[in-house]
Order: sequence, then structure tokens, then C-alpha cells
Amino acid sequence: MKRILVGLVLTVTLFYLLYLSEPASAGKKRTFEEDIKQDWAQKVCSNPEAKVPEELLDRFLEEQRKLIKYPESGNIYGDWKRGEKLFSNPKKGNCYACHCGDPKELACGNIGPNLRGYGKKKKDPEYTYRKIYNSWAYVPCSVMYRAGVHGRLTPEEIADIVAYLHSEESPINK
Amino acid sequence: MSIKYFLLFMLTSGILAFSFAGDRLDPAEEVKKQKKLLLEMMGILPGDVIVEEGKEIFHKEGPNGKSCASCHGKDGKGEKLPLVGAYATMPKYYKDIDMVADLDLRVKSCMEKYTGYDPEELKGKKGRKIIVPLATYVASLSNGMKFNVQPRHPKEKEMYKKGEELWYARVGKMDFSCAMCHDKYGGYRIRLQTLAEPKKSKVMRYWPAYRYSKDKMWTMEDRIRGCYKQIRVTKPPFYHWAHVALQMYMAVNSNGGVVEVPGFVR
Amino acid sequence: MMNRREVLKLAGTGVLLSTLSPFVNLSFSSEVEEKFKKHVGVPMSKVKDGSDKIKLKTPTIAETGANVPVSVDAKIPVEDVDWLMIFVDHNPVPRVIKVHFSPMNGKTFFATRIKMAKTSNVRAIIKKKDGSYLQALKEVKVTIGGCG
Amino acid sequence: MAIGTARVRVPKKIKKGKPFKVQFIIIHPMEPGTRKDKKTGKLIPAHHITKLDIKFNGKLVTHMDVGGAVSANPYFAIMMKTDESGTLEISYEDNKGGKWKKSVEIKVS
Repeated sequence: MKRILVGLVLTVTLFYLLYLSEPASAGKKRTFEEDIKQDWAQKVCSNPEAKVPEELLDRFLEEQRKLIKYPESGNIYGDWKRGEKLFSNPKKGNCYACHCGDPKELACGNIGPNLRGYGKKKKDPEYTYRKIYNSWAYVPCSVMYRAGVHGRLTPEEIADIVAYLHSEESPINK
Repeated sequence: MSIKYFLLFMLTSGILAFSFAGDRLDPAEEVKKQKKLLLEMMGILPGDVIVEEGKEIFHKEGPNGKSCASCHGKDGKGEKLPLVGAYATMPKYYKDIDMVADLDLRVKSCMEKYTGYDPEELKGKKGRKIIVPLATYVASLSNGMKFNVQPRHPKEKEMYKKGEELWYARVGKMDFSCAMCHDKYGGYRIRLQTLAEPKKSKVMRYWPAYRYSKDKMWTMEDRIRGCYKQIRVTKPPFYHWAHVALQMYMAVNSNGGVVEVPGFVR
Repeated sequence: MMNRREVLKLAGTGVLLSTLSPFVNLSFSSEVEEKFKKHVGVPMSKVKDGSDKIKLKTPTIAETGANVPVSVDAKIPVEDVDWLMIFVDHNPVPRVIKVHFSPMNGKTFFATRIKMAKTSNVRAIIKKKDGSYLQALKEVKVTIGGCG
Repeated sequence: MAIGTARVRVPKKIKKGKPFKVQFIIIHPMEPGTRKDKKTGKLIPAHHITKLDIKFNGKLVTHMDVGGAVSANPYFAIMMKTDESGTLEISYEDNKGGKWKKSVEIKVS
């Protein structure tokens, strides 16, 4: 009896995971028109100055803060080695596209600040987590993409990157 | 697109490969030398060969016995409908198709309408093999002339407006717009590549361009599709209105720039 | 003078290194050496440094590996040259091209554009007619491009 | 562009007996045969130039054994010298049996 139950639970989880991994539109090709539809915040930011009008600022920040979610474990400080891979991988975080950090990485951009020694600045890891999850909750309309909001990085993956930025062991801080 | 995979492979392996004990080069400066060296070495750029190919296509008869040259004259220098200088005024409203067309779309529509090409032949990647060289050749006929695009027709004005909107629109999973990378952060670097400043450099004047990282001639439509892919937005199909709109916006911002086609870019 | 402990430590490291090295360090370079011997015809040790005579021009950092310009200008009379080879250590096929000159060339010069799979040494190897070999070597770092 | 098309450039003025640069490019995909197709995961078959001869008035000036790692639309440059005017002929073939020739006249003064 117990075994059947476990089996049932496993099957359900499996199907649930399958369901999660395939968005409703799977099979159908996405179109340009669908992809350029904007959310409210993107619309607000679509001006030459890339600024939120004064009167909308409070609503904007509040909405963006609300979008931030945490890992189920509650742990926002993951594994720095995994974080390093995510940070570097052009198909994942690709953070080096805009930031420098590990001096070994020559091919790093200068759009964002240099993150060398970031961990020594004694910033709150939770701030780091939240900033990566949704940069717009801190800098409205920033060029930094909202990694968590769009699901480009999972909460767990962001936690790993937080560790990469804060850990003493990480080449960012060594 | 095998070359893309090849690139990906070597780029990912490249990341592991750095060890630079001691030498203090500025990577951003060093990287510019590759282009300089390529230009120095080359008596001939591959782009010039592609222009020649376009010239051949231009003078070759289509299925109904007419060539581009039948209407536009030899080398596009006919008394009626000359093409010299035409590219410097595009995108433009064309009465015969009742549309505003960019270079690619105009070339394609002409071939279908007047030289009898089967539209199927001009579709997709297969068609690009004809349209890209031909478009490059046609654009090169305006070399030395100044860009001058003034939206007057209502449809041209509408395209300009749509183009401007698209330019500033923050879209997709990376929240980018053209403007973020190419106005606000133009001149900064993504990895080691300096972001182009299409408005400042009057970009339309040197496109179509030969891309040495891909060993291919690209028209602005290819470039726009590449940009959208990079910001993880589904690429607009070729000859889509978005290409025309964005080029209308960039063309107006390229006014005064002297045409020099094909360009030579990374 | 070393004390006993230091000597032991050194010895220990030596043992550790010698057990590990066949798997870690040497495997890679010996692979290159093997390929070198196969394509060039002689072991790497037989090829002398000719960087004073062979001017090899490449970018030090390549922003794309698809198109790396390489030029070789050698101060060796072309009458004395049998062939020139461009060899890229870490390419799937390291031998990129082999150029056989003749006195009609007038100068030992060659230029081309090559593909590089990843960061690697680029070598210009010249076999002279007297049977000796010379080479010039440059490292070209192939970097990750733009937006991934 | 048609595979195998070539374009050659030599200086306008060439002096008798003085080395001058011969540059040319050939339109060719130069598929090395070591790359995998993104979709199928299978190796893309090699398709590249393998041999190239540069002859002047029938005499061999330079011979090249060309590998797949030469860039697409390959570019080559060599030097040569001659005391007489004549025809420079570049002939090349690929691993799929393609064979091409391209000639240019050279006038020395």
C-alpha cells in the first residue's frame, strides 16, 4: 500500500514537473509580435531617458518589490562554485557581458560596475539577492535585466551567484 | 548555421583558456587590432566579390526575359528609373506595391513583379542567396552620395513613428531596447565588443556590411534579426514591417552620412 | 640548509606529482607533440627557435576565432626554403596550411586568414632545404563574444 | 556566390625582377569536417579546398596544401617576381571534386 502511494506521489510530481518545464505555448512557435508585448513596467521605461515619471515612481517600486520571490529553502546563499558557472555561462547569467570581476576573465564588459572585491564591501547578501532577482526594484528601468522576474535564473541559481559574489573563497574576492 | 555552433564551442572553451600571468595588455584595445590587421592584409575584401555577384544577378534575365537592367539601365544608370542614389533615400513609399519598403523588400518585390521570379524561389534562406548580393550591389550604386530620407507620405510617417517606438521599447526577457544598448550605453563594451552607436555613426550609410566574424554579407534586416535574437526576442521574419520601421527611424538619423557600401564589421 | 621535515615534504610532493602528472599535465602537451610530429614530420625538439628570422604577425587577442589574420615574413632567402606550415596547437586539425615556395617567389612571405577553435599557440614552421627546421610562435587568445 | 569564384589583385605597376604581392580570395565555404550540426548533432561533412597551384607562364611558383581551418572565403597572399610579362594562373580543387582556374595578365616594365 505504502509503495503504491509513494509511486503515485512520484508520478504526480513527475507530471507536475513536466508541466512546469513546458509552457502552455509549447509546440507552437512564438512570434515576434507576442514577444514584443510589454508589461506595465516595461512600458513605463520605454522613453529616451529610460526614467520613470515622478508620479509613478512609488507604484513602480512597490510593484517591482512584490515580484521578488525566495528559494523554497529560504537560503539565499548558495554554492559559489555553481554560481561561478552561472555567472560566466553566456547562455545562463552571462554576467561577464556587462561586469568584470575575476581578473582571469579577460572578456568582460564595462556597462555595469566592476565587481572585483564585491564581497569585501560588506553588503547585505539579501540586498545582492534582491538586486539580481529584480534590479528594477532598486534602479528603475536599469539596463540590468530582471533575472528572477523573467525566470532566466531560478531563485536557487540566484542564491548561488550571491555566494559567488560574497564568498571569501570566490575569485571575485581573492 | 553551423558557424554559430562552431563559434559557441570555441567561445565557451575560450573562457577556460585564459591565463595571463604578467602581461598587462588592455584587452579592449588588443581586440581592435584584429580588425585592423584584417583590413591591412586585404587587398580585396570578400564583400567586394559579393557586390560583383550582385552585379551579375542585376544584369541576368529573369524567368520572363527581363533583368533589373531592362528597367533601370546598364549598371542602374538608365535614363528612366536610375538606381544611382536610390538607396540613400530608402526606406520609401512605393506606389506599385502600396507599401513602404526597405532595401531587401524593394529588391524582392521588384524581382517578383517585374522579372518574373517565382516567389517560392525567393523565400527564406534560399532567397537570401539572391537578394542579399543584389541588395548590396544596388546599395553600392549610391556610394559617395549623402543619405537623405524625409518621411512625407502618410505611410512613411507612420513607419517612422513605429520605428521610433520600437527603438525605445523595452521588451522581452532581458528588458532591453535598441536605445539602451545603442544610445545610452553606446561606446561601452559588452564583453570585448564595443557597442555600436548607429545614430552617431549614421549607420545606414555602411550597411549592407561584411561581417568578418561570420564570413557573411549581412543586410540591415539580418542585423536587426541578430539583435533581437541576442536579446532573446523571437526574430521578426525577413521583410517584416518591423525591419522597415526601424530602418526608417535609423535612416532619418543617418541623414547627411555618405554611403559607403559594403561596410566591414565584426 | 633544509631540515628533515622540509626534505620529506619535498620528496612527498615529488611522489605526488610524479603519480599525477601522467594523467594531468603531460597528457595534453604530449597530445600536441604527437600531432606535431605527425604533421611536421619531426619531433618538436628538432625544431629550432627562429623568431629572430621569422616575423609572425597575429592579433594577441581575437574577438572572433572565425577569422584570425596571420602573416609570415621571413628573412630567409626563399631559395633555401622547402616549405612553410601554419600550425595551430589546439585546433581539431592543427595543420592549417602548407606552402611550398619556389625561387620565383622572390621573398619568403605568406598571409592568410584562419579559424581557431580556442585559445592556442599559432606556429609558423619553416623547413629549409638543408633539412633543418625553424619556427616562430605566438599565443592568440580567442575570447567569448558579445551577448552569448 | 558561385563556389570557386576568385578575385586576384596585383599592383598596377610591376617592375622587372622586383618582388610584388599577389593577393586573392576565393569564394568557398571551407567546411573543415570537424563541426557538428546544431540540430542533428551529426558531423558536417568536410568541404574545403585541398590543393592550390600558382603558375606563371606554365611554371609553378607556389603550391599549397590547404586544410579546412583556413577561413571561409579564403584569402591568400604571396610575393613573386618575374623578368617577363605573362599569365598568372591560379588553379585549385576541393575534396568534393570541384576544380577551378583563374588567370590574370601581368605586365612588367
